[in-house]
Amino acid sequence: MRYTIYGAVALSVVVLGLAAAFPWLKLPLILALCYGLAALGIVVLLRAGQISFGHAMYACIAGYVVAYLSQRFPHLDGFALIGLGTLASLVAGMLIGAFVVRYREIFFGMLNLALSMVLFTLLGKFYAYTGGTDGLRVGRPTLLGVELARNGFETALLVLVLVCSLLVIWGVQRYFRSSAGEALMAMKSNEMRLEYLGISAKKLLWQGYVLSAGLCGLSGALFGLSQGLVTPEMGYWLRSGEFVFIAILGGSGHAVGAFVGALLYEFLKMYAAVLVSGAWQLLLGATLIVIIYFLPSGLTGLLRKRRAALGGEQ
Amino acid sequence: MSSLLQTRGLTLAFGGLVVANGIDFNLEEGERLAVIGQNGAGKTTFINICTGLIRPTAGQVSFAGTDITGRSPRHIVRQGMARSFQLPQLFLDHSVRQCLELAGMARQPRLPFWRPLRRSADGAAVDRVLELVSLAERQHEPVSNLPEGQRKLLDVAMSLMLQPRLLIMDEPTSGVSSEEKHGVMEILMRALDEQKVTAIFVEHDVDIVRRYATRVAAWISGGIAADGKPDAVLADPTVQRQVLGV
Amino acid sequence: MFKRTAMTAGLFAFTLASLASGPAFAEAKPASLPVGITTFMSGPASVFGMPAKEAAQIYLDELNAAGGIDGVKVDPIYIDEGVGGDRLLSEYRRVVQEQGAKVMLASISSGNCNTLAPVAEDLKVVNILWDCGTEKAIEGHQYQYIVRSQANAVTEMVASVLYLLKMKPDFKTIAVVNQDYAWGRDSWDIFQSTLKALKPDVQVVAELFPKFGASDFSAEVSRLQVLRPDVVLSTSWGGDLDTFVRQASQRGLFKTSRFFLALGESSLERLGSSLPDGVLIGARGDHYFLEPRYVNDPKHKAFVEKYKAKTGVYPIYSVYHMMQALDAMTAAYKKAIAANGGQWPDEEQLAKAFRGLEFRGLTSPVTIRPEDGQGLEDQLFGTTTTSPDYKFKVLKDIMIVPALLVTTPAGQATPEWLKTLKPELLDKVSLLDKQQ
Amino acid sequence: MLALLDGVSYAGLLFLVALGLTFIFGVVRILNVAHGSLYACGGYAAATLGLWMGQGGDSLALSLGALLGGALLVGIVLGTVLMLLLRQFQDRDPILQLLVTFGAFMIFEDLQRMIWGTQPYFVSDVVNQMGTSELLGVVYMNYQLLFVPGAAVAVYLLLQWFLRRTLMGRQIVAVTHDREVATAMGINAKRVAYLTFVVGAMLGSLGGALASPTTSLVPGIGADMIVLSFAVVASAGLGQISGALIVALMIGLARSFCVYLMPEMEVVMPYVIMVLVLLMRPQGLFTVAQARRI
Repeated sequence: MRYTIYGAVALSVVVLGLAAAFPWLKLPLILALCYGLAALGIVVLLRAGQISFGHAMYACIAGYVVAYLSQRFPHLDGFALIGLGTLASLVAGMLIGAFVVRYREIFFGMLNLALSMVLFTLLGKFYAYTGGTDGLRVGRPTLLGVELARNGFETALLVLVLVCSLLVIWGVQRYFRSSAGEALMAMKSNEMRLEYLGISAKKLLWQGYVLSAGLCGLSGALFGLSQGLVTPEMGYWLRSGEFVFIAILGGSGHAVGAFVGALLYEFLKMYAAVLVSGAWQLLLGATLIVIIYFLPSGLTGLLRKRRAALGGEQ
Repeated sequence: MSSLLQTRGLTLAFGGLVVANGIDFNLEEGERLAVIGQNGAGKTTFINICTGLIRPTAGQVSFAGTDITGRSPRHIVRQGMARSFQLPQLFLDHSVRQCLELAGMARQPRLPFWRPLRRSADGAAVDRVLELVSLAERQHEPVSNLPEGQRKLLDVAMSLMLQPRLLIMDEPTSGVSSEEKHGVMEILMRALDEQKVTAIFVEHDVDIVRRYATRVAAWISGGIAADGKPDAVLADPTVQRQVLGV
Repeated sequence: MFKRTAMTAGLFAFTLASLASGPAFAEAKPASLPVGITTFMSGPASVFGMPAKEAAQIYLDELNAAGGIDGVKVDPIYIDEGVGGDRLLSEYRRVVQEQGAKVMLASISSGNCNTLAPVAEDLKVVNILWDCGTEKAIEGHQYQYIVRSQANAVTEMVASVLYLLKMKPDFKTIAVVNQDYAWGRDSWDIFQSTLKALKPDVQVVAELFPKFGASDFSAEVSRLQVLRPDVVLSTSWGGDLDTFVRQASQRGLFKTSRFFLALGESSLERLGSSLPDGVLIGARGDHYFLEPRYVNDPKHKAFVEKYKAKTGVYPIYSVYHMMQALDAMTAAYKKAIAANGGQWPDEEQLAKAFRGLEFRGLTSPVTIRPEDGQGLEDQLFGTTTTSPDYKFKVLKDIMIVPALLVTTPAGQATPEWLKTLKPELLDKVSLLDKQQ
Repeated sequence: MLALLDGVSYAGLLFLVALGLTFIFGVVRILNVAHGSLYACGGYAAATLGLWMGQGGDSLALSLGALLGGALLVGIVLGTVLMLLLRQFQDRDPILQLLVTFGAFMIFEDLQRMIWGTQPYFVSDVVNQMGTSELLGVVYMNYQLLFVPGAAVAVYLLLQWFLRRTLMGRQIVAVTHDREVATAMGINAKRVAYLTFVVGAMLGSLGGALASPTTSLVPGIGADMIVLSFAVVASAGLGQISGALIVALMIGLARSFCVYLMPEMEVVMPYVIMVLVLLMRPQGLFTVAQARRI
């Protein structure tokens, strides 16, 4: 709990401080937090020892739902859009989850990958409905009935995303500590034992999967609004890879990790783009390898080690 | 009144190899059955079939009067038949206490995903079991810190948290140094008596069998060669020759 | 925890240090003029992006050597479009808001143009659409700060149809093989509806949209060999076009059908001898290093030589588009300064100066329409033929289509306008050597 | 009917790449994302070598030499590099190992662009030298019609022979089945792993090399190929060599049929196949389902 509060405070101070000092940073910050939300979804699965290379799919679904609705009903409020977008991903997560929880490790990852690629290609193909590879524009909606110019809108969005993130951190961390959450983590270390306690690993994983789908969905909806555009790229497997990257960077020790990871990642990438434009992938790849080598359990791994040293109690 | 655990013509064969050979077997409430036999005699296979890990090729298993043949371990456990493993099956990422708390929560119809585990678990029960297996002072350490002996105890303790009617223990004292063995068995038996749990345990050590079993079954090549009072079975020549190898 | 905050904070400090290094905002004549240029430095489209970047460097070096614009040196900030829409948007805004770029050149990808145009308008920074094709970026919007220094897809496609009908008036069937993305689809829509208006009896026998970056077209080629259409149209470019052309020519498809490659000019040199004679080629403008009217024009000639010397290859259309955009910028500043009584203009005055601006890049002059800022750029077409002087095909039967004839008039909607086209349009154009 | 013929060449390439992937997985238990880069680099290397060994020259042998040479070179060099890298991560969580290869993939993507630039690359002498042949009024390149599928089948048979008949091959098989036992039997698992990795890498880059004469090498071709070969490997069942052959064929044919019947579905096909297969056979088509675990 203590960590959650520290983390939340630090996060909001950093984000708001930066946004205040450098207005143009607003957008990158929004993006970073969106990535954080999605990465947290991956973290949930990581705790169960599973990895998905297709979760960008859920961000994509939410994004397209938002875009479609905002074109169809231009008067729909931003909050409604976000809510509906996330809901769509949740539902998709429930259905797809029902299938994929039967699989483990590589197969789990591959199946998600395949499904996301199907979505990706379909979005690119059915030009008439999805706008093809150019995607769909998302008009700037009202927030709680208030019309906003780009600048005000972005500020509002940033605050909104930040609040979402904080709530999510608190909620997810609480889930991690709950019976179901701990059992999910137990699934990683010993699935057979779970079964021999009379607990269904599939059901646990399904819960986790739906949660992660929802998180990616929320991220996708916010992402779409902040960009004013959704494209199939949102669902490409490399994007899913980025989510995993961030999740590993942050580590699965604590919900806040994903967001710290996301901030690091976003700025890393921004640098790479500014300093060595052309070689940003190289830089990221190298970082990823180094991180895995030195911090296999991510930034929050440091935290964990210390807690272990303090003797188990959390 | 039917017996607690009952198997009829239980058979399992991989290709030519027969590992369970039409086993008929009864276990009554309150017994302490020691299962002895050479490695590969089919002891563990028998347990795996009873607890639903392996589906038998033929025959049936019934527990407390209901047929459980081919049901999943999850289902069988919920009926009240728990087991511990030869190699302790624990949650290495959790602390000792958390393992027991999780085991305790397992009896709930569904796991709450909002209330913290610590608060929703029945702390008193956990404390009691911790006392029984005397792990109280290490309860907050990560499981990975425990030595083999205590891992075995924790493994059993987790099953005890389920408050089973029958507990099947696969070599509870293997991997435990011979001086610890009796200590471990003492603790286990105390716990079992406390909770009035019927028990089956696979064991190689003859004095332990003599000391703690009320009944002994000797396994030879996938079947029960001798079954009865410890002294009788241990004195049986076939058993002497083929199982104890004296 | 604090460890983490410290790390993050440290990183940010680093960020700010490096990012805050843009010049200060100056209302008076600035020390230098930061100009943002988005181009593909990674990804397949860098086929166009990198040459354009080279061109920009050549141009700006010369400009600055000559004292820049009214004594103000231009310093370019290149942005990679290859990083993807979302990051491009952040980068774009960083360059405008942090590094204080006064003019932006964006972009190659039509998708990016659609995303960036409204942003630029909100940021009140002049944005020159320098290479993207889609007419939707401007049509139907009321932009003040968005201008285009070149033609759009409508101009290009309608002109293409005209050339096709000139060179092969009597064809009955046509098949299309385009990349499966916005450009491929949109260009075909325009081409098709133009064709319907000018030659209604043509039958479309196949519409194939292999995925962007496809590596194997054998199935498509086989299908075309079975159908044997009179004409095969493709508006593909880059690796896709090269692959398709080679697989098709290796399998003799060029013998059975007449090919029309609307962006062929950009692949001529790469394809070398794998491209047969008699293929109809478009150039997205009158961009061709042997453009008959300008082949000996000093400015054009000098540049081609300089470019060839620097890069080892001949310039392609994206190079010409870049030069045009930069020339437009320079011209606009000169015009604005004059209008402003010698004073350095502010953003609004600059934006005004672009309207109705007439300027010349390397080839024929371009006019930017006062009403909507759309550029009017003539279109060049030709047919491939072997030449002793070059290791690759060159163009003969060249036709130049004046932009005015084939561009949607300002304020009209393209789909409706296309329906109004009449076959007589064909008589208004003729091959270069048949003129005068 | 004709669709069949178009499918096989594509299937051949796909098979080679997937084969390398599945082969490596079988022994080292790592799903190598960087395999896509191997494919790309193999192609580039072959093309470069081809240009260097006399572009336009009409010696078929020379051109083929260039192809194979490029493939082998890349396979050995990059294979070794990757192996050394992954050794640093032995017995880490497989997920982490997977991510390491992902990192490597990103690095290679850029290196490749730095080395070969962004302009499309190709050398098509081989194809021209091999000429064409006409079937039912449709002209095919002998290269695509005969050579590529031939090469694929040859490699397949060669590999089978190698695994069954040679000592090294048998050792590899042993390790695939049970690393511990194999090591206990005194097989040098490290050496086996290394060899496998190099062979697998070669197969990947060979796929690229064989693709290079008919396709254009542009940045990013690796990314698509890797996902496709994942689809093949997963549908076939990890480590299933013959399975990979069949699935690759299935996908190749499905693709070209789509171009005829429903072009819109072409790109989606491989993934649809994969999803369906996995839903029916969780372990993949050709894996023998194990006894029920829990």
